[in-house]
Amino acid sequence: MSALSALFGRETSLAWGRGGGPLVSVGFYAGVATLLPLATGPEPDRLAAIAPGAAWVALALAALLSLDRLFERDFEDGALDLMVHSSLPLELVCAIKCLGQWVATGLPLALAAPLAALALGAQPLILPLVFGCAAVGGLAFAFMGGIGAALSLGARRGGLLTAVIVLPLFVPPVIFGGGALDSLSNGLPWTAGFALLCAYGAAALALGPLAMAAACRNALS
Amino acid sequence: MSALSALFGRETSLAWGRGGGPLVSVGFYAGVATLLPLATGPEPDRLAAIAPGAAWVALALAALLSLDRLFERDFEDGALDLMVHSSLPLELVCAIKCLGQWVATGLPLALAAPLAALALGAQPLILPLVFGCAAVGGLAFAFMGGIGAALSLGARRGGLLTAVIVLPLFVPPVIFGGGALDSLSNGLPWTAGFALLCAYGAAALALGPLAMAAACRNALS
Amino acid sequence: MMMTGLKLQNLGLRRGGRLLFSGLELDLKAGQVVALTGRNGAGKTSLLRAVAGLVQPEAGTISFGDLDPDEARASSLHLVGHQDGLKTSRTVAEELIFWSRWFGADRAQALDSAARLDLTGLLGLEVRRLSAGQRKRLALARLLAAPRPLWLLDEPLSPLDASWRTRFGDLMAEHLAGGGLILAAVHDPLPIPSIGLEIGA
Amino acid sequence: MMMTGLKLQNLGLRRGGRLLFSGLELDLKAGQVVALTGRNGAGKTSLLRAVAGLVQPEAGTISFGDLDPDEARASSLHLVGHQDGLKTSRTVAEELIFWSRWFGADRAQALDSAARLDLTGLLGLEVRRLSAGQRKRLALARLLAAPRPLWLLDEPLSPLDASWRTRFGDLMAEHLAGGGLILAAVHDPLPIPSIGLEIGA
Amino acid sequence: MIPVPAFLSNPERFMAFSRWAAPLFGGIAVLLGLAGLWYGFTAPEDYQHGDTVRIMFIHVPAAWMSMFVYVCLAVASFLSLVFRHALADCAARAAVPIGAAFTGLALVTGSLWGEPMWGTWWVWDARLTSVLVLFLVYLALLALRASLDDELKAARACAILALVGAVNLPIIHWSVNWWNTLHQGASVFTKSGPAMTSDYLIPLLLLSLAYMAAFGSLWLVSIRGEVWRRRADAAAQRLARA
Ligand code: HEM
Ligand SMILES: Nc1ncnc2c1ncn2[C@@H]1O[C@H](COP(=O)(O)OP(=O)(O)OP(=O)(O)O)[C@@H](O)[C@H]1O
Ligand SMILES: Nc1ncnc2c1ncn2[C@@H]1O[C@H](COP(=O)(O)OP(=O)(O)OP(=O)(O)O)[C@@H](O)[C@H]1O
Ligand SMILES: [Mg+2]
Ligand SMILES: [Mg+2]
Repeated sequence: MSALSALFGRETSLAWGRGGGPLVSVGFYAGVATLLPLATGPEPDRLAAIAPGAAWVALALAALLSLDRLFERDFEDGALDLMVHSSLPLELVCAIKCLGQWVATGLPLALAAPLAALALGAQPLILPLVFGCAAVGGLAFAFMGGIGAALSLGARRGGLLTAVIVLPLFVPPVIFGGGALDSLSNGLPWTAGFALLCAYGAAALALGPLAMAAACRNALS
Repeated sequence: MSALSALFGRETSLAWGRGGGPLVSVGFYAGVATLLPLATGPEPDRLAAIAPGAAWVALALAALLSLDRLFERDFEDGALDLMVHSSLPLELVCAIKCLGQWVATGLPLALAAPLAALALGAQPLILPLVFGCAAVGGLAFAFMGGIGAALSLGARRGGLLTAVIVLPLFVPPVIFGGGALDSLSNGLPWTAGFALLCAYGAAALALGPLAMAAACRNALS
Repeated sequence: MMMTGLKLQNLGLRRGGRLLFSGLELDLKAGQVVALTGRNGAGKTSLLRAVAGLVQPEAGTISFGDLDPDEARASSLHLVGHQDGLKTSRTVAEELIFWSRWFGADRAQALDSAARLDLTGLLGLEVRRLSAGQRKRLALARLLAAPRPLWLLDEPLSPLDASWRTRFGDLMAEHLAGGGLILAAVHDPLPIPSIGLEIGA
Repeated sequence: MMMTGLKLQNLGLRRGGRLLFSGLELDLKAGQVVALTGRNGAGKTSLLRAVAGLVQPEAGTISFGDLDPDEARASSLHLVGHQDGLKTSRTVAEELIFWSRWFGADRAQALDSAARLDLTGLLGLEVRRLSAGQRKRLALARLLAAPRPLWLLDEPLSPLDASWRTRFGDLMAEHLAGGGLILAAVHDPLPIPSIGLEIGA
Repeated sequence: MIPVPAFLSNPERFMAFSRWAAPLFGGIAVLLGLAGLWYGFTAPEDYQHGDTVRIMFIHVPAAWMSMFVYVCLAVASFLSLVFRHALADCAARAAVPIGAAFTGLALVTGSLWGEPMWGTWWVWDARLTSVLVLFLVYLALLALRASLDDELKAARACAILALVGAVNLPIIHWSVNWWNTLHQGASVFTKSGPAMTSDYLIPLLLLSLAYMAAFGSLWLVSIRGEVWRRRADAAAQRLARA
């Protein structure tokens, strides 16, 4: 128990160091929300249409930005070697790492997402759903992204390799969440999409740690 | 001379490892081009309108993804300490690092950008300009991004901190390039925007190395 | 929690297609220390990692007295390797307390081990600011914070100064007196009487 | 390219508010080697980094014979520190050739230095696969590949085995015979006759 | 060396100067501000803007100040970077939150004015966006300062970023000429003189001066605070060592 909470504390503080924290996430969204209209042109209705989707894609990319180094540092400096010598299974270690990452990065980003959507002109009605999707989606991103990060351990090409491994895994939550948001803005029933998103999140929570632990063991040996 | 070309070779190969290379960039764009319509809804004219802009934002974010570790590894493992012991000024070292980064990451992404824009439904007419903007813009991103990466050396929060520092610096090229693309698609004169983009790129090339070298010296001392 | 012995039988290790050694035999009993020697690249580090379960041996068996190997590795051994697993951006206190809790000790034990390795004055410093010897002491402090019978040490003395080599020798002797076992890879003789084992000669 | 001496006058160093030492005097002439000793945390590494220009001294001057300090640092010294600047994901050959060219040597000189440090058989291996001693030899190979008069060595011998310690001693002696200067931080005596300098005693 | 007034480089003299200058500037700010507000509220309604024209008296000076403070910040950063003046770093550090506040005020009042004038709180045009970027640069400076532990390093890193961020200033200023924007072009500092009746010009100028004086006073006060904080830190370190 104590080991678990120590690990969780360490991971959140490292993840915070890897770029979490409320100020930084708000800044990140502000940057993205600024770039997007500038790049696509400022027509308000066009913007409003893509706003939730854009906030959503930005979330996925922010998850990628911070995931990259989830395991790599611990692998390079030998911490992963030492973590094996404990009665906690490696699966649990991986899960806690992802959770810490999500608490320090995903959650603040999810809290900032409705603001970004609002700034881009989304209807206020959908903001709670934007938060819900961002929170659940962020969790799925963290666990799915962790798989990519673990797989690219020790590979000559980390970085965007993680991105390439992970982006396909990010597609389903984006479809489900984007669909739910789109339905809600058009007054259609949205619960199905959101339920699918939650189901995907649950699957990520269940399967991610197994895959991550297997990948880590493989890299260590 | 030999030292310079050795450095350039090392940097491109490391940057390739940090996530460059043609395959990876195409994969990245493919991911973005898939995610975006999924997130924003598939109406073709809406998509076509935002396509160039979206490709453009994806480029900026991809630059961010790979920048993060431009200096950090060399700082942590002591390579930066050793690089100081050479008659090449640190400014040149920084410039070469950014250049290597751009050749391995920015250039392949620029080559893939027209494809992504086409896939999202942009008019074929603008594709050469998409490439031009992506190439020049990528160079500006690499040099401006390098500043952020060098400034956050030794900071307790890397990762998204770099993003927060760098995104404001990415805004002007996005405005210029996005404006040029928008004008061209609407049959308006586009040269002014492109010229401003090139000017910004040139300024980044000139000022970036000074700022990066100053930031590195500061972190080393 | 007690471990009665470590036994290697007919052990062979292969790294990247090259056979490092084979037919290695070792029978280490509680209270004994083995000084593992061999030229650079002989396979000392690889052997320690095999005992720690991080490398699969090519042949032979590794047994930990009457303990089940998985269990022994989970709760009865410490590995201090070339790489120390410390994060340079965190403080000495943060890292020491984290690792102590990870290995099942509490905060008080962590601070106590810091005091025994004279790290108390450095607790607030970032790990990257430590000198090489101070950093090694931090890595070794984990051994004392969460007591476990088997210590696997990879060149534990190298960055320590003369006075700390003796003091760490005393700490090893104390550990052995309490029924511990030590397998240490070294290039210089240990400051306490030990059994020699040379590999790849 | 010749350096006639290294002179430290009244040198004082401060790290994070703590004065490590002050009033340090050293006059090192071509052909001499100084073994820098001191307990852990005394400031040996910091002194080497100050000579290398990476740390600003609090007081005193550092002069390199008749060379301009900036120029001396750019072209006449080598630093081999605790951190070796090697990228674990690249091969031995890639790293050695890169650093040799960086310091002004060519490919042939790099391969020649690899042969002298017995690394030829390891050229294709990734750096992360090397044993500690092999990796240290790779770090030291740069000294031979691109000859420069002043060597700043931070515990150069620690992970080397007995036979390599002697062999590296011979290489140092050869360097000195050619008019080189060596300032080495050590905890064990060097295998060649040297001038002792203890700091922070 | 460029002529830095002695009181800027010498902390003792700076403290002596600011002790009376800060309250003086504060007093001037209050007087001018009250006068400007009085003129502003008695000025006739605009035929085109109606009553909302009065937002101008708050908005325009705030927008000017957001840029002016950045110029001060850049100069202070330059001095701290090149000449290693500790005081210049105090000044740079103190300017950031004030500049961020002025920029925030310009953004908020601008968008309050935009709602009646353009029918929307916010458009992504070049002027508005570049001001937002300015705001982000201020935030980035705060974030960078907060995440570097070593004070000297933090100072230099922030100075570098502040100088790099200065590329944004010309973009803000000329954005209205470079792109067709909703935001109107220069109407005060034009070659043909102010294109504005004196009814509006007088309160605008009074309030601008008041903002300027307020900035001077706030800046001096927070530089003083920063100097005191450093002295206290140094004293605490000495105590800890003793
Ligand atoms: C959030 C929205 C706005 C922002 C960020 C903003 C920003 C600025 C800035 C930065 C300036 C100074 C330009 C310079 O000196 O180069 C300025 C001036 C000015 N603004 Fe705004 N503005 C906003 C909204 C508005 C609105 C809605 C109006 C009225 C229709 C307005 C009217 C003016 C006027 C009259 C000036 C003075 C022009 C001059 O003489 O230079 N602004 N604004
Ligand atoms: N993939 C690989 N291919 C070839 N050789 C490998 C590979 N991985 C490891 N080796 C070799 O295996 C050996 C591992 O040695 P190890 O690190 O165990 O040595 P050591 O006895 O600890 O040496 P040192 O005293 O230098 O620390 C080295 O010679 C290394 O070159
Ligand atoms: N920011 C800081 N605050 C306080 N102390 C610091 C700071 N940075 C470095 N130090 C101290 O400065 C000293 C640096 O020592 P240095 O690394 O030069 O020692 P060394 O003689 O090389 O020791 P070793 O033999 O262990 O390698 C250490 O005691 C370290 O704790
Ligand atoms: Mg070894
Ligand atoms: Mg040292």
